[in-house]
Amino acid sequence: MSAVAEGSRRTLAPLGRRRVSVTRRCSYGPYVVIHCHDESAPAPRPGQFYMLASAERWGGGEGERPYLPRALSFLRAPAGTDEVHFFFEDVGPGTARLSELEAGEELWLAGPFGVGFAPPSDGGRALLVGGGVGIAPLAAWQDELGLDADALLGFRDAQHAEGAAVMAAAQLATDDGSAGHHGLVTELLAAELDGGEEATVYACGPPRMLEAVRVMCSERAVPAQLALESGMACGFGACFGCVVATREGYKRLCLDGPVLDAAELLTALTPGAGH
Amino acid sequence: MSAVAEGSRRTLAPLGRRRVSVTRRCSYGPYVVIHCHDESAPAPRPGQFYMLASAERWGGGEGERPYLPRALSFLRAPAGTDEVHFFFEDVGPGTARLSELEAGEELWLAGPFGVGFAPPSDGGRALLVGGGVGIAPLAAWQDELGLDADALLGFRDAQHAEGAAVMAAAQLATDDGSAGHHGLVTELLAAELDGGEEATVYACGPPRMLEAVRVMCSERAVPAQLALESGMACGFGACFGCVVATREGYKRLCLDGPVLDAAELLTALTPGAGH
Amino acid sequence: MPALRTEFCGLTLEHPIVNGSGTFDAIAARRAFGDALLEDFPFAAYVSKTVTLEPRQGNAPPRLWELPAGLINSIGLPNRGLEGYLEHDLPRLAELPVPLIVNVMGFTREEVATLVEAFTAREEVAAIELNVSCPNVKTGLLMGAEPAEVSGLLDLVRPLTRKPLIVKLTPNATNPAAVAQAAQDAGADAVSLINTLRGMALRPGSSEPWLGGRTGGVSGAGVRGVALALLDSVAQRVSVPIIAMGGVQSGADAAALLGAGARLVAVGTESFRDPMAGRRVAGELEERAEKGQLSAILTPASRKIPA
Amino acid sequence: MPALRTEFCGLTLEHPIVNGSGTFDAIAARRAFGDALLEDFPFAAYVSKTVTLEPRQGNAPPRLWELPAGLINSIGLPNRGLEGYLEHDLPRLAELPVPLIVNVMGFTREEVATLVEAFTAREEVAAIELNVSCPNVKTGLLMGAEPAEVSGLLDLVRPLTRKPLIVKLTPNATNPAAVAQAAQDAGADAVSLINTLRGMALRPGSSEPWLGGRTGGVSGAGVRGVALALLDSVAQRVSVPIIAMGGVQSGADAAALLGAGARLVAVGTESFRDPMAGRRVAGELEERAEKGQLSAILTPASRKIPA
Ligand SMILES: Cc1cc2nc3c(=O)[nH]c(=O)nc-3n(C[C@H](O)[C@H](O)[C@H](O)COP(=O)(O)OP(=O)(O)OC[C@H]3O[C@@H](n4cnc5c(N)ncnc54)[C@H](O)[C@@H]3O)c2cc1C
Ligand SMILES: Cc1cc2nc3c(=O)[nH]c(=O)nc-3n(C[C@H](O)[C@H](O)[C@H](O)COP(=O)(O)OP(=O)(O)OC[C@H]3O[C@@H](n4cnc5c(N)ncnc54)[C@H](O)[C@@H]3O)c2cc1C
Ligand SMILES: Cc1cc2nc3c(=O)[nH]c(=O)nc-3n(C[C@H](O)[C@H](O)[C@H](O)COP(=O)(O)O)c2cc1C
Ligand SMILES: Cc1cc2nc3c(=O)[nH]c(=O)nc-3n(C[C@H](O)[C@H](O)[C@H](O)COP(=O)(O)O)c2cc1C
Ligand code: FES
Ligand code: FES
Repeated sequence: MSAVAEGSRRTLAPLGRRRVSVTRRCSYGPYVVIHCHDESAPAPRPGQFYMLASAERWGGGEGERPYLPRALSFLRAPAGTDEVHFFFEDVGPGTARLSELEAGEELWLAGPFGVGFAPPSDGGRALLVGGGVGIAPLAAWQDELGLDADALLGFRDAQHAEGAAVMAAAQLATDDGSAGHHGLVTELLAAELDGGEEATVYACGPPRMLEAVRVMCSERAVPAQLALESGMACGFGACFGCVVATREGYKRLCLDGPVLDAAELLTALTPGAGH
Repeated sequence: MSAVAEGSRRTLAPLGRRRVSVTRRCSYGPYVVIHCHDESAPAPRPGQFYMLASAERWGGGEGERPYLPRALSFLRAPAGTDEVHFFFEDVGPGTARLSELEAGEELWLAGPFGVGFAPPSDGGRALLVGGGVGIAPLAAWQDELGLDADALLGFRDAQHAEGAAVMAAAQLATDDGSAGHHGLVTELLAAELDGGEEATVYACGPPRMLEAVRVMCSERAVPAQLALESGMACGFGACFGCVVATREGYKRLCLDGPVLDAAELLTALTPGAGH
Repeated sequence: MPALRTEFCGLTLEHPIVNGSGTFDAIAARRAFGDALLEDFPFAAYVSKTVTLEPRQGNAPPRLWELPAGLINSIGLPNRGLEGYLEHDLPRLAELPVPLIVNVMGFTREEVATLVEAFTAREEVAAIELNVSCPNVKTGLLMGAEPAEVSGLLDLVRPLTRKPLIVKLTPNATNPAAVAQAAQDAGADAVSLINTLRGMALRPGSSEPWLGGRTGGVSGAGVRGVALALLDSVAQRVSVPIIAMGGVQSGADAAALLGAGARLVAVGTESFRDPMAGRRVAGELEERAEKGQLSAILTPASRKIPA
Repeated sequence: MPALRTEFCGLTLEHPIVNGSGTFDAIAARRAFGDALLEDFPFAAYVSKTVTLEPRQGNAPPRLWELPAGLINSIGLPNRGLEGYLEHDLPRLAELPVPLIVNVMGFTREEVATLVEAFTAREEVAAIELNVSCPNVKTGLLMGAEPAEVSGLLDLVRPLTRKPLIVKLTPNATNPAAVAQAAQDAGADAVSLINTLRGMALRPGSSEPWLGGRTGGVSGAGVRGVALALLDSVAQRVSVPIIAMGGVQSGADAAALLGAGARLVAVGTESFRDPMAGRRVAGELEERAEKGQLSAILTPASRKIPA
């Protein structure tokens, strides 16, 4: 099933959407993890994402939404299982509905979509930088790269930092100092980068964090791959709604991303990004 | 609380809608009964109705509906409790959503609205005729009139006839003969009416049944009160959407009905009625 | 709600939330809810349902069709006609604790003139809203879709009254902003928008129209985006105050319309779902004002109230 | 699906479901889904996204705003321009297993003429759809809102091609039926409707527009009632076949549009929610046909197919 195209960064999606069931739901602080049984599961590439909608009552929430499916990176799709896991926070009517789903309830799932991360080109060290729900795509990537892929994760506070439990190992930073380093995760990154070893940076998180990572890596000529967010209606290139500005013009993030080379971007502050 | 206006046929509704919880849900064949805890409960008059919507996820069902609240007669509002009961069948997205509600879940409730039944003017016999979910408003009326209010109830089949259990006592008819009289409830009515005793007929059910009752009573000069249905958006006279044609022109069923004197009508076949 | 007090055409309103014409019958609501309605009236001014010169029964039922997040109505303007309104409705509406805005429609300019004159003579009436979403039977043109139709109408009726005249714009037009401009130029004191969008539904499984009136008007949450676009285009063209409406369900929705240039916001279809929606929306606006979230968009100047 | 086979402007289509222009990028979908897409293509004909003479980047993001049961988009017609389309897109679209309809837009009549001539020369192209939802920069009028604009355009381009010409109507007009009539009179082979309704949204809590293009177009389930009303008015005026769209999500929705006079039905926004929505809607129609539920509305005559 897992036809791999565009190098090893894209697994093709089964045609259309499919109805899958939730097999497990658990939470880590304010974050929710759901496991879905996806029989037609092709093995997705870390960094790819899916479009999700509850099979029942997608709609009728706050402001009479959601209506369109929501984009979520997969957290893990453990080999040998038919499972795919997602990690998210309730930030609006779509994620609120998804976070209500219990084991046995069903979802519409389409994907995997987009292109995932590319391995460090020189075989060098990988530094994973995540902020908040942005740690989701890094988990599978860390699994694949192995534990010497160091992860630096930033959260608002200790409660949010409970989310770090989904990663195999990580250094933490919190805005309020209630867990790990008191300050920004990019401060941890600066320390690592200034440590000297060659590295490729993989980052996902809020726009301001990504922009700080971009600038920091650009100043130090460190290659960086950023998993960006933008509002998406379809996930498979149909609507042209998810574009971000790159040096080569607008690119559809669902098709040419969500992982983009930092060098392609003028800014990671994409207007209207998820949150 | 129970200010009674327009004779004894209307209890005024508390201003606005209120959020109430479901305390019990049970079913009788295809029919669902829910009990709601309605603290501000004024005692409604039999034949009055309420507007209901689930407090969460009213919407996102079949065809991206429901959106507007749904009109339901109350089945019973037992004295000395703060409870009001409803009896309905899943016939579309609104009733489907209502039928999902479990004890502990919440509803928006407005009402009681409209005018209910008037007692037999001559103190004579009351004959209650119900079809399908149309038996709902008759239960409270039978409770009030006492057991000598005979009820004749028609259903599609024995499975639907399980709904008759919500009434204190009744003669049954089913379309397929699987329970009670094999045939139409109006055949039972004809037999009763032709039995000779003076009676007032109270009927609620599908348009064709009501029309047969209307014609039958008109031919025999028997007074009849029909609880009609029509599509309603608001329930309190705001939208002018629920009109039925009467000899005096269109009347808003939510304001001047839902119980109308059969003599006022040219037909009980109201276009676009609930089902 | 002093933080929300708003001036509108010489009226000082407690807050900027009114009802959309034809979406709240205060007389009927009083029958359903009793006098509690008067003690806690949901709107800062009351706009009555369209009155025509002659009585109208309205359209044959069915009159309603539910849409995803919306409603199509083909009510057909049932009303007692001018005389019946003056005799039956006006005295009752005058008992409401808020100013009364009467909405009128005529099928010729002369009919509108008669209505405007009649209401000008009544002090219970604070302002007159002209519903121009109907064809002029003499020209065959939709009155509210053509700038020239609206100018012609106002040329006739403006001189007849010193009461504020509000022109209610239809969205079923190529250029509603040009119509608004024509209304302002011809002396309208305010404009309101949007009336309903033309819509239709079929009886399920058939090719027959569901609605007795064949087509009807779409309202409710689903039209919110359309209403905002029209408001934006009109607010860029006119300086008279605007009453905006279309799909308002919450304080957030009302704040958006105020932010886009409305002086008042009307709640329509949402009152069907929540009879006290007007009060709730005003309350949610007040909460926002208290949190300082409205300050950027709802300044004393924008409400024409000395701070 | 023999029961659904439909004739459209000389093309025989397997079923009456096509896509709305700009709502399904078959080239991108093939990148996401692979060649499985070609084996089970969801539409009976493929309508490509609007092509303009010059390449366009499209509007600045954000480009999307979710509505209750709908969507506002301000995509801004990004495309490679005529040359880029001919070189890059056309060969790939010619690989699709269904006829190709190219949708074009010009900012002057002459631009449209150039586009029509270029596609007339390409046999991969089965028909041309004219997107007239833009202002004519020479007259300043919205091309699709004025009958005279559409006549003028067709007078110029009709003689240039023998390929079927489809005029796509905008709902943002006072009288779309008159525009349809003008299109038919000036030689259009078909009309399609509806394009999106003008809509807008504000950045939450601000009075700034959310969309990079300030305003955008509303589509999705919420516009279904508006689409049906316009279809009804147009079907009463023209005899050319109509491609109807607007909020179609199911076979029931498609059946309603066919019942109201459409020859073909396009699925737009629903493809975003379900990439195979076109196939699903066609399947649901087929089920209806098998149950005899379509016979009243979908006769061989209405599909122009010998029974
Ligand atoms: C490729 C990709 C991968 C992602 N992976 C994850 C993940 O793994 N975990 C995770 O938690 N999140 C992830 N996201 C973000 C997630 O998709 C969004 O948080 C989600 O779509 C929010 O939907 P909502 O309905 O909950 O909130 P919304 O109400 O949609 O709010 C989210 C943001 O959208 C904007 N917004 C508000 N109202 C509207 C409206 N009406 N229309 C349009 N925009 C509006 C605002 O900027 C708001 O802050 C990912 C996004 C992308 C693009
Ligand atoms: C005063 C009154 C009292 C009532 N009491 C009861 C009661 O006690 N128990 C009970 O079960 N029912 C009762 N009803 C009927 C009940 O209100 C309806 O069955 C209910 O509203 C159906 O909603 P729905 O969404 O489930 O079905 P809908 O999909 O709304 O279908 C119901 C009917 O509405 C029509 N319809 C279909 N689609 C639409 C649409 N989009 N817009 C408008 N109409 C449409 C059709 O005729 C359809 O058969 C009562 C009705 C009234 C007026
Ligand atoms: C049932 C109904 C009846 C209406 N009647 C009138 C009317 O009589 N006169 C009028 O000017 N507008 C009428 N309207 C339009 C509303 O005043 C308002 O412009 C429109 O519904 C949009 O607002 P909303 O989306 O909040 O409902 C009516 C709307 C509805 C839904
Ligand atoms: C994101 C998006 C892009 C669109 N782009 C085009 C376009 O390029 N050309 C065009 O003629 N119509 C375009 N449309 C309009 C659709 O073809 C269709 O007319 C409209 O969306 C209504 O159908 P729907 O409700 O099924 O989406 C676009 C619609 C959407 C939602
Ligand atoms: S989300 Fe639709 S093109 Fe990317
Ligand atoms: S339901 Fe609105 S007036 Fe009766």
